[in-house]
Amino acid sequence: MKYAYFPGCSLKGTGRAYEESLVPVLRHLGVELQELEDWNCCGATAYMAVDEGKACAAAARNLALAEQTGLRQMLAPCSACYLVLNKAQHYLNEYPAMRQVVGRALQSVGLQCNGDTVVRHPLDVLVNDIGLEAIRQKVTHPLHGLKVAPYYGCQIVRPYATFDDQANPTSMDRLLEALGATVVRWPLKTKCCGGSLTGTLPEAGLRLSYILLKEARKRGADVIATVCPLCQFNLDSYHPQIAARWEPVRLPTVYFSQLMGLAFGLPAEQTVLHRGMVRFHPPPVPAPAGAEKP
Amino acid sequence: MNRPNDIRIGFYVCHCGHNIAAMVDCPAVAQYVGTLPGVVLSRDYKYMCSDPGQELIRQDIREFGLNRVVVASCSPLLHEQTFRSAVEAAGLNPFYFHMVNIREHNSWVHTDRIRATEKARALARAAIERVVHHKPLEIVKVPIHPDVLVVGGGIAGIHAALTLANAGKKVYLVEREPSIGGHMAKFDKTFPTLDCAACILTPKMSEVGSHPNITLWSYSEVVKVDGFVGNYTVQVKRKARYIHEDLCTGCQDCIAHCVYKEPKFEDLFNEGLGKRKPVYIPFPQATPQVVLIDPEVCLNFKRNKNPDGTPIVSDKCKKTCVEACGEKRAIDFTQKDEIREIKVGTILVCTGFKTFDARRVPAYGYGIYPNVYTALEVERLVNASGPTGGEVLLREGKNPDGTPRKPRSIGIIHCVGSRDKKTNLWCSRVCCMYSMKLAHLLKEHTGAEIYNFYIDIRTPGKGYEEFYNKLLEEGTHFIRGRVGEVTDWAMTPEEEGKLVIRVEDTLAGVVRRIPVDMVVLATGLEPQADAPEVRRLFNMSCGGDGWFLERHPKLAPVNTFTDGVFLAGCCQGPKDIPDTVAQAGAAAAEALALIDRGYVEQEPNTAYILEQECSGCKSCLPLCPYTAILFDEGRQKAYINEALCKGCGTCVGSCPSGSIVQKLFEDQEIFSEIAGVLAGEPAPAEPS
Amino acid sequence: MPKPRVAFYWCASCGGCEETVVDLAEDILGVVEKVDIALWPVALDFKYKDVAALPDQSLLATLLNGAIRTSEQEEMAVLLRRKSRYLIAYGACAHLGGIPALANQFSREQVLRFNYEDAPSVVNESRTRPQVHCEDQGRTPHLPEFRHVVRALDQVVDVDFYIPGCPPTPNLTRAAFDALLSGKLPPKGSVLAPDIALCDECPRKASKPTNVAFTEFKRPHQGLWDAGQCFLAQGVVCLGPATRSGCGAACPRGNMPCTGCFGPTSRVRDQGAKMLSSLCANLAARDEEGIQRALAGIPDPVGTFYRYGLAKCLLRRKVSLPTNGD
Amino acid sequence: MNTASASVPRDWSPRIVAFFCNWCTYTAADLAGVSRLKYAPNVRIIRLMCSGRVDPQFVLDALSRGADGVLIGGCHPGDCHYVEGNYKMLRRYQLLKRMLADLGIEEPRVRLEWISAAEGEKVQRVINEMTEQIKALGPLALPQKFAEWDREVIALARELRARDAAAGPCPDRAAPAQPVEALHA
Repeated sequence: MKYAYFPGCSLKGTGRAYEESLVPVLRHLGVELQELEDWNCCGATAYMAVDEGKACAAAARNLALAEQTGLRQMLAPCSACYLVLNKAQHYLNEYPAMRQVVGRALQSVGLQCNGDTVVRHPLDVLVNDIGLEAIRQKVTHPLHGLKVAPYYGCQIVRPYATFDDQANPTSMDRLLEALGATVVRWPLKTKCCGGSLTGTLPEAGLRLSYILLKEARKRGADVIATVCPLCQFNLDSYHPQIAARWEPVRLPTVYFSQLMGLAFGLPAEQTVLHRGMVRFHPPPVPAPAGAEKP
Repeated sequence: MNRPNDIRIGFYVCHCGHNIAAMVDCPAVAQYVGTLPGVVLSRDYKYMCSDPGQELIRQDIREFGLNRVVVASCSPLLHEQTFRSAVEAAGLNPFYFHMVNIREHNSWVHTDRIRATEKARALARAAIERVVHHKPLEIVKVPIHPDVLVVGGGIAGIHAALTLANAGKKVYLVEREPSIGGHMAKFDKTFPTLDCAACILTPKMSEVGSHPNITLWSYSEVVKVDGFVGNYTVQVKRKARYIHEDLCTGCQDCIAHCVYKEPKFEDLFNEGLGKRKPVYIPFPQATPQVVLIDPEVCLNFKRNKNPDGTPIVSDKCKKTCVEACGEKRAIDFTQKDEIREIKVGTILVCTGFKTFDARRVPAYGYGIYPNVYTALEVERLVNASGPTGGEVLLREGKNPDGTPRKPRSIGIIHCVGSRDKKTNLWCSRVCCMYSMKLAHLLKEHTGAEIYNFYIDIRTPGKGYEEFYNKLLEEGTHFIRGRVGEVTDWAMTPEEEGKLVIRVEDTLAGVVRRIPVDMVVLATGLEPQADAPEVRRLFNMSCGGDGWFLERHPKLAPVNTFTDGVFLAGCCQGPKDIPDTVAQAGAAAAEALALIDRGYVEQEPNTAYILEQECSGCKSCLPLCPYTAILFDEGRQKAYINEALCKGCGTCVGSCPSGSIVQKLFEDQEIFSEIAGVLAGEPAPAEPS
Repeated sequence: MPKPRVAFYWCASCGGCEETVVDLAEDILGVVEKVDIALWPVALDFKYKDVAALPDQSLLATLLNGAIRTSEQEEMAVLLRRKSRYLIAYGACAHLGGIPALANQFSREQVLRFNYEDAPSVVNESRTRPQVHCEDQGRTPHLPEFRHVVRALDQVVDVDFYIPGCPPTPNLTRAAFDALLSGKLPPKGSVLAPDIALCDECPRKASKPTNVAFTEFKRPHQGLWDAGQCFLAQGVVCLGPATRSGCGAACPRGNMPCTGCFGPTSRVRDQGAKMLSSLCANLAARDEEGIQRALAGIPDPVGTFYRYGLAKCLLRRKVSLPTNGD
Repeated sequence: MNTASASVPRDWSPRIVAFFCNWCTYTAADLAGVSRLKYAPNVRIIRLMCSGRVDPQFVLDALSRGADGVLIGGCHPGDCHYVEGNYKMLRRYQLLKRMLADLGIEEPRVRLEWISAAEGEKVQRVINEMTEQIKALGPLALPQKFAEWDREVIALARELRARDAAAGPCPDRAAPAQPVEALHA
């Protein structure tokens, strides 16, 4: 299995723990990723609101590069990238006017976009292409006893619910169960993390982060698992501010891929748990069944 | 082209008030047609279908010696018969008439008067060309078998069967489930009168069970339908219930003595809220009062099956049920599914609906939160013969003493799966009323605070609005707004341990969070899952929404496009019990009208083979689905049994030497029609 | 009383029809006894001017074979029409366009280019094409023009009767002469052959089952065929059901399927369309893919269904071809 | 070059002949009317009992008489009022389509559609779509084409008539045979 790979800016910056953990996990599962050469900004959600045409053109350039790889499927782990690339694809296919604008822009740099690359989310690939059974077989250090609150955020299910339910997504739940973890049922799976409001309107944004952390802790979660760099950042980085305003809620938030790495028994430099501001200390994992005897 | 001499055509173009005249220049069409060869008279008239309109035709035939008549008006499916009768009344063979559709196919669908008029001219010209070749034909009368098949034993089927049986007709009532009664048998009370559903339904069910004119086949399905109006041959599969219906007395000793001491298996009649044994009777008033054995769970069957899906008897069980049955010997583990063939003249399809699967709206938490219920579950909960004996007890949560908890606040969410682009667009028509009925019953049973969340309250029925008013007076809360979600996320201590309904109250203009103990989802009505197969079985049509299609939404609401097949109840669309019963009566009356006339007139559009000209190539023989085409080995020629021919014309279109003729649709007639629509100037362009 | 005079003429034809007249064998003597032959270019040396000099309608009949492709053929057709009381289209080409009418799938330019340049057997370095006029030693001979469209005789002049077949059988020819001489003629426009399809006289007819459902089609060269069994029952396209009888089922008797040279019955306007309709309706497949798979056995529907009748197909010709210039 | 399409008359608009089965498509067209759906006035509907009655001759005849397109409407597969007349039409259509392509008729001009009695909206959509497609293709105009093809014959026939007239009346000449133009009328 081979996919084109669009990391986006977050995975090279604040969300590097995502890339550092996801790539080894996928490699471990036999998935090869080919990073686009000379990729650019995905078009970004905020830019989309300012100038749809230009944002689409930026996204389409990446799609055009993906088409050149001939792989037809592209992985976009960051929720924002995933949404924007899908949205651009959708616009290009549905709106001839947009196709024209973008086509001209791409033509000026000698590119063209046919709109036939499928933009995939890692969860989708893991659950539907690789399959839970294959994942289960790779688990050497099951996460027994670990209570995880799966947190999907908004962008991978809204507005396009391509591979999971809009109101009650379950793909990460099933994945975590396959790793041996106990999934905490909670109704805030897709509620807002505060988004960029944590930066622009902290009293509103932080409150939303606080609600998530508090509810997860209340339901006994040891850790929140997320799929989105912004969510991870919001839930992980503002603990002092949240403690100052409301109460301290020390609950770590990690990427699902980091938990997969743990369950697969990958080395610490591939689970990169040290990157968390609220450090997640996994409970001591019992050694694999076969390894118990000296 | 050979053109018979002495053709005298009368042409009439109808204004249909403004319906046609507003978009088609009728006088211009009449004037134009008047110039065509063979036309001796051409008129336009306000309402051709009116008595004076018909009289005009009759007079003209007599006065001008017309021998062909063409009327350009509405669809022939509507008024062809009217005009044929008028023509016949004047002594002309009715098949010297031809009709042109310039309303449904023209004035109602076009917006450019010039082009619509041109089209009307072309269509009229085609009819003029065609009618020249018409021949006098005889209508064939086919006798109608007086027996009736009613499919589905809900309230619609029950009412229709009784109406027919009381009129002296022999009725086969076929029901898929082990008992008749349908959804109504599951209801506690009925709106708006609040009379007990069982009290009004049970007598009708027993009447069906004992009526000498009704053959009741429950646990049976129609598998094949052949034939046509008046003469249907139907195959019914009688599923093995492992009980001889004629020997079982309904004593239920077998149930009491089953090796399973306690009921253990999901009781579907109670929506899974109760349990039953492998040998069971669906509910106390079941009709027929006959038990059945579920081979999926009965110990006497191995769990594995024969390749054809039939269960394998292992004889591993002690068979205490057989002992209990004793001399009656009603239990028979060797029973097999059985196909029975019956002949009927008319068929009533009353196959009902299914309720919307609330899991399809995950935001409302059905299947996630135990205390979210569907309305049908609540019907069983409040029912005295239901799984809790009529006590409303929550699935989750106990009192301090360990007994199940009663809800103290209940939210009823309307329009679940209805009026929603994501699920079904239609209004299910009964949910507002049954929600209010349940609100009343729940309040009565629990004294809880009841909140209704609605988009609109729809109460268009006798006594319905009054019922709504009564509910308002009872203090039930009504909050106008589509519920966003049901969640167990508590934001405040009061919300702890409750289900929170988040809704935009569109009257107050605020988003509200209402914590409740119990949520009831007013699930909508949907076509049965196998409606597409059933539709095919009976050669009916479905609308885009999946409900069976009536022949005309207003004027033929219980007819289908297949003669002799009628519809009643929710299989045609959501409706309440009064409407269902009314429709069932109407369907029964339509069937009776056919039966008592005794015959159907068949359109004389059958095909015949030109005996001299047939080369005996046998190409047509495999084409006929009714095996109406036969081969005369002696003369080495094919011939058509016109009694079996249904007049599709497929053999005619396929005869390689042109030696089959379809009456009313002869090659020459159709070629003339083609020539007619294309003669004259090409259509004018649209104004640009 | 002088003997009635008849003419035989050929246009775009292979000469087979002329052979048929000879095939009358000794019966030809009976014919010659009763009529004088006024024109028969293939056998006797008459000139155009001889015919032109005849009074109009002075010939009892002309049997004209061959399709009409050149201006010369048109001119002869017009001339013979005028000189004859009965003009008879003789043979499939005059009747329906025949094999030459298959050229109606191609433009004049395509035909000329292939025949004078592209055909593998042609050596024509200067790419010479036939000309209508050319200067030659001070003279300007006029040659017939090659038309864009191949026509049946009745698409050029009014025709009284048709004798079908490729070629017509001696029996039909003899019967036609008998009718002409006795004056017992059917209505104008009749085809002088039975108005019933070929199966009627096919010796294999009884072998056809009543439930044929085609799953594939084979062409005659793709198998060895049971000489006793209906070709259609063996999956071979046989146009017998859509073709007039009168030949005595000569081809099926020779273990070849009927290819339709006698044309349709009087009740059919388009022989090919009708045969297509019948064959397809009797396919077994119900899904598009299965249908297409079965129909792959008919790679050239035009050539199959209009082998002799493209000129008389309701569309007459490949409609997208040019007719002006080339 | 194809002159008929090279010079599209300014006031040209397609003429489409439709063969609709009585039970599904004709009824759907009635439904479109009852629902007051608006669609292009280019289609002339001829009612047959079943799409199985549609003889390919009808299609060719319509085209040869000046139709720019032919639309055949029947019940959906499995829904035929006569069990499977529609399958018979589907089979014919598959080969007819191929043959028409060989004869130079563009594919969109002859179309088979399954339209159930409930699909008034589909009648509207299909007719509008087909009208647009044929507008884009231009006129088929076979009668005009036939006339154009026959110009070469008619010109010669006229010339011959003129020559005969110049030669003076022939005493034996009976009434002139049917003029060649009449053959092509």
